[in-house]
Amino acid sequence: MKESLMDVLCCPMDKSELELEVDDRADDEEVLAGTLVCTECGERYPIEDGIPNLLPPDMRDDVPA
Amino acid sequence: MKESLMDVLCCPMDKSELELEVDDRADDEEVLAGTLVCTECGERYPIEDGIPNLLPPDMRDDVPA
Amino acid sequence: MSVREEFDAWAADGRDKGMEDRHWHTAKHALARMPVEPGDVVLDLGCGSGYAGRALKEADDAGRVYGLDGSPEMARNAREYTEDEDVGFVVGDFGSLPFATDSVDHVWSMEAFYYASDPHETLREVRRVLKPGGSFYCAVNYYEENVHSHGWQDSISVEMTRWSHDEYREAFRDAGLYVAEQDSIPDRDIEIPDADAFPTENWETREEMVERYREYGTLLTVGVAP
Amino acid sequence: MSVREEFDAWAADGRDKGMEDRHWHTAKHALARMPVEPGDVVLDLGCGSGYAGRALKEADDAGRVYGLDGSPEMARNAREYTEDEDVGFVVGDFGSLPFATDSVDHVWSMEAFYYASDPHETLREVRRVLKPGGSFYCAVNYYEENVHSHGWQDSISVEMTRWSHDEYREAFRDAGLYVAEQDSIPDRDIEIPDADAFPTENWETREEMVERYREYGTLLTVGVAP
Ligand SMILES: Nc1ncnc2c1ncn2[C@@H]1O[C@H](CSCC[C@H](N)C(=O)O)[C@@H](O)[C@H]1O
Ligand SMILES: Nc1ncnc2c1ncn2[C@@H]1O[C@H](CSCC[C@H](N)C(=O)O)[C@@H](O)[C@H]1O
Repeated sequence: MKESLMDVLCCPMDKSELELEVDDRADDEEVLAGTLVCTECGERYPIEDGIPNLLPPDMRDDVPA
Repeated sequence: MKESLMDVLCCPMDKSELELEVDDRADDEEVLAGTLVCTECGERYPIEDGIPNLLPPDMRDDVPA
Repeated sequence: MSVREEFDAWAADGRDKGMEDRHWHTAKHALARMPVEPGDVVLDLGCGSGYAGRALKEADDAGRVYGLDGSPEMARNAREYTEDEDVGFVVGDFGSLPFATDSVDHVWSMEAFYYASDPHETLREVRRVLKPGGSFYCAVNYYEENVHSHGWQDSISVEMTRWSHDEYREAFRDAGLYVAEQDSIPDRDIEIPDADAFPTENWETREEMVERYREYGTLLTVGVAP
Repeated sequence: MSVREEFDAWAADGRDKGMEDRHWHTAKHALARMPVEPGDVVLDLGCGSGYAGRALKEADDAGRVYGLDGSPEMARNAREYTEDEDVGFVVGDFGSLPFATDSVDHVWSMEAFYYASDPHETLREVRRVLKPGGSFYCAVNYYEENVHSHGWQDSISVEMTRWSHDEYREAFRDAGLYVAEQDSIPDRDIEIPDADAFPTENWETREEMVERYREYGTLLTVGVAP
């Protein structure tokens, strides 16, 4: 994901802002791995292979990865 | 024109309500001849052959009938 | 010449019916898209023969349809073509609509809008008369990208406005309308002769005629009142 | 089975590409109508292979297009089909969109909306994320009047909502969206064999196949956020 996506994303649960923690980048702009953390409820959403997974937590975990 | 048209018509100039003066009717509903009078500016708009002429006065009179 | 003189002459010539036949090819597709509900009040700007109102009344149970035209002869003809008492006609001008603010559910206009002496003023008037959420379906064959229409002004005394797709969208927004859709609707119904019939009276080549009708067709812009 | 299990399997099978090919026949016409301006942010709900976003980006200079899908495998494939960094993908659910209020200019969805576990909730979410004047283009082949689609639920584990034209309009309005347009877009591209080829594997008669594609095609409902 490109960092500019942060402008429009929010926590799917309480619609609050998210904070980006980067683990791996492809270049200046593109985030490949990391975590999005809700600034309100603290829920953590993983970014894998450049794609943030913002399913509600109960749906995210319904199938073993 | 059917009288229910009065619900939506207004004076083209000042958008005020119009009052209907009937000279001739086809039946209970249909007005064939008469005048629409602006309740605000007093301008008179003719109804002929069932069709009200609500052109602004200067355009209505630009060609001899 | 005034709108009244020009189009009274057309009506007397029977050109109202000729336009109805030709315009129906694309107008029917645009009309079919209008989200008209039973009981809705629809206004047809520059109604000509009044076919659009008749069609909406039959297809969608529109409650009442009013055709407005600047030509008394057009309105008179249109009134004769229908028996339906909930289809009415009014003589009026695009520049100062005789309809109350927030009184109309949808406005339709085919091949007429660009005759407005000030099209921006007309858009503001349309917005004024529409109820919140009401739509304006504005269909034109005369527009900038349709190069085959550029010569039309030469044979009409009333001044015509030739906007592009972009200019239509921008003008709608300037008047406070949301733009919900813009589309070119091809005319698939008009008969196009085989190549060896060209040049015809109106067309140098078959390609030009195909482009005019099958590709450019009618430009539809749909605005929604906030 | 969950959306994720069902559609991860489809993505692994290559069905994302198969749908892209078939859905393009009608989707391209609906996409062409969207009044997207340069710089606009567009959201594609249930993006599958992501073709709609790619097309909008190329045709209209949309600024950024985001595809949301509940299937991580769909999103992964879609990301591989484009190099454009302004086309992004997000895994998420129709029931709780991870997009900020008033953040998106237009929302697109093709053959996906009816999988929402609560479609009314999804419409409210769409309305929430749209900026005022933004539009929701909702295209479906599975709907009440299309009788040929009624059997589809039997082969899909995820529960599907089958609304009629009227129900779509009503639900849009209930969610606070204005309805600007509703249309059936025919599929003129699919090849229909000669009569003597019938019955085929999927169709008893040629008439049925013609009705399904050329007549019913895709139901498009366009909503506009106030
Ligand atoms: N300024 C104006 N005010 C009101 N009507 C106008 C107008 N300028 C042109 N018109 C009307 O617009 C019509 C254009 S011809 C199109 C007629 C019809 N909509 C059709 O599709 O066939 C004519 O009937 C003309 O009288
Ligand atoms: N509740 C839900 N939330 C998010 N995505 C969903 C969903 N239900 C279904 N989907 C997604 O919607 C898509 C439907 S298939 C259609 C894909 C694409 N729009 C096309 O036209 O080809 C699948 O990719 C599926 O994973």
